[in-house]
Amino acid sequence: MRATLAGGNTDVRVLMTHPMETAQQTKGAPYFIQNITVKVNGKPVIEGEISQAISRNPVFSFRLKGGAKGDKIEVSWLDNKGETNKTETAVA
Amino acid sequence: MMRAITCGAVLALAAAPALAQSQFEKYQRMTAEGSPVELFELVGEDLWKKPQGPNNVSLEKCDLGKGPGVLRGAYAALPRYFKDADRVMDLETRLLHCMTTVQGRSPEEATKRLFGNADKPSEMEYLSAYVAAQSQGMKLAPGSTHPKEKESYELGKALFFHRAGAWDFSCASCHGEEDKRIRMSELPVLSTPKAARPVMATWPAYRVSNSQFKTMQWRINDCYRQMRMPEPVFGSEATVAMNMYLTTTAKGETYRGPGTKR
Amino acid sequence: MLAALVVGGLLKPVMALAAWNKEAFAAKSPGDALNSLGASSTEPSKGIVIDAPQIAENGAVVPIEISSSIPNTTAIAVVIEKNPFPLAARFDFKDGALPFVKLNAKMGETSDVRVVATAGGKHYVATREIKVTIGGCGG
Amino acid sequence: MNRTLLWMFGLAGIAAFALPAFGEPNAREVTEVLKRDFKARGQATMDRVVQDGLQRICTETHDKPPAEVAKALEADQMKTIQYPSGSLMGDWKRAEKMAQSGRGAMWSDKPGVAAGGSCYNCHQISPQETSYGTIGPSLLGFGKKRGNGPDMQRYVYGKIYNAKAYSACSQMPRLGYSGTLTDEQIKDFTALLLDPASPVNQ
Repeated sequence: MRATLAGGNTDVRVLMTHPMETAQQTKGAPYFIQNITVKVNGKPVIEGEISQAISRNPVFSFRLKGGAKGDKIEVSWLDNKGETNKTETAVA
Repeated sequence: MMRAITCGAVLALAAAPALAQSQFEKYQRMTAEGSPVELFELVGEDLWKKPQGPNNVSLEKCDLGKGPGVLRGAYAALPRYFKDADRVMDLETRLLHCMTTVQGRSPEEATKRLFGNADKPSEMEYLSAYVAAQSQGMKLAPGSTHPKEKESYELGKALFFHRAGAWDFSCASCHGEEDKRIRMSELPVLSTPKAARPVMATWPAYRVSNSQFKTMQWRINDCYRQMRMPEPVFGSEATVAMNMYLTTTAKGETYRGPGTKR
Repeated sequence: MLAALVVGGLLKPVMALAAWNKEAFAAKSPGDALNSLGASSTEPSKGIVIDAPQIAENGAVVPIEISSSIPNTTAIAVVIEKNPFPLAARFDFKDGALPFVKLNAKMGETSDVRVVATAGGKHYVATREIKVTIGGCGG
Repeated sequence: MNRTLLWMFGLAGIAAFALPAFGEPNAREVTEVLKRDFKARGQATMDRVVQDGLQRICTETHDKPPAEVAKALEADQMKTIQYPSGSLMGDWKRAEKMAQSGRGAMWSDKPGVAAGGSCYNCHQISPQETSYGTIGPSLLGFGKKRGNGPDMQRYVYGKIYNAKAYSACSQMPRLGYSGTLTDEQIKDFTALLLDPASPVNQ
């Protein structure tokens, strides 16, 4: 994940490792991330729900209002098998 | 080709070719911006530093041409002649050499899984991503002075135009004429610096069409598959020579990979 | 409420995340998906910008960048009309986030992409066609 | 194929053509490298690295053999074309589907499974398929422009069977001669180009 100050805001780019398999690919048992949460210094600012139509190894970019060097950005995700993962970084 | 056909869809494309091309460029740019290529670099770094094999040492003892463990600019100076092996090597060939010599791994074990898949990339793919990234901003300058380097270049050039196989193809069958495409994909004339430069400056690369990180050895291997030829042996002189010819044709270009491809 | 449950240890933090609109994501038509999101009536808006290539060389990865300049935009939904399950994603933007997202989506075929932005309880819409073609063997 | 003839031209060719820069290995030396550095896999067996005379001459002349050599090669290739008895026009509907497929003759293809024609990789054919390649000429309106009489049918069938009979160093594979396509498939492709009902001719 990268979080950088740009034009007074914070640009966040996050990579997730996940196969994001559709029902077609798996013949009925899709396997994909369903929920994404972006937090700044512990406070949730974006809640996302996504489907199997998001590409494998998802990459998302978000934009946060303002921000300062050192702010702690955390992105966590949860897939439809209940597995979770998260990544953290400080704004550069 | 087949994969693209099975996963590609169709197409009420009334767009003029010029528009189509500018939109493909936009597609390339936007997919590159959203590429997970960094993930591969990060795992590659871990593997580079991980002690492995009977000798339980990491590849940090591996000399890629700039001295043991020196990565900055190493990829941009490959392929080149290595005295210890008395042959020309490209990145993957050299990594394999280090796995067997430095780490003491058996050739069978080290070559067991050279090409990965979307679910499980190979060690070689991760390592290539990491090592190549350490040459960003450096000019491509493959070896060109040792007689074996010259010989490798000449062999690669001859291979490029060599017609064989069930369908009589040479590399030039597809990459020999300006402004041609296969389906909607533009074909670079790789014997010209103009076309070879941007291509060689961005391999190895992440392929969005199958979500896989691909090495140059794979690229050459898969071209020969589609040329209806038998399979080139990984790291063989023929494959290194092809890489040497293409990289030499692209020499002077600033390396900006690992790239992201369609 | 949920926070209280988490603090009280009744739910693991993971479960607190797990709101996922099954009905909307299982819908097989764009209309049904938007109904399930409570966005059956929408009004076209130029305040929604969808940036994407007009032609994608590969349907497995289609980059789409979306932003809304409609004041107080709190949510964005992305609907790929011709996909078997059209709703691809939706995002709630709370205080501290701008209504902006860039993502890579799969598209089975050439299709309109419909983006619905929610602001002040109303729903606004913009669409853009993305053509999906077949590429060659190389790269 | 008349190998003697080809070898003779090949040998004469090497001496006569302005050829390789110092150090570049010749076709025979490259073949030795391929024998050493390639290995058989699936249906892609090692006999494929051995060039026939045509491949060798095309390699050594960078696909531009002198006119008289080209003529002799073409005449030689013409003898390989085997026309089936009866009509040469098959079913264009089957052909349209096969024209889309790039499968066949690769080590990754199951032996025995029918190959596609890879046609759209290089040619524009039916107007509704807009993802087409441009290595070969557009075939849109082919039959409409040229008619579909017996001579034209023989030409199209022959061209697909062995493109080198008409242009010695053509980049088009010898789809019948190499055993990639069956007679039935080639007849279907002939109909795709020539049948008045085919989308190609609308």
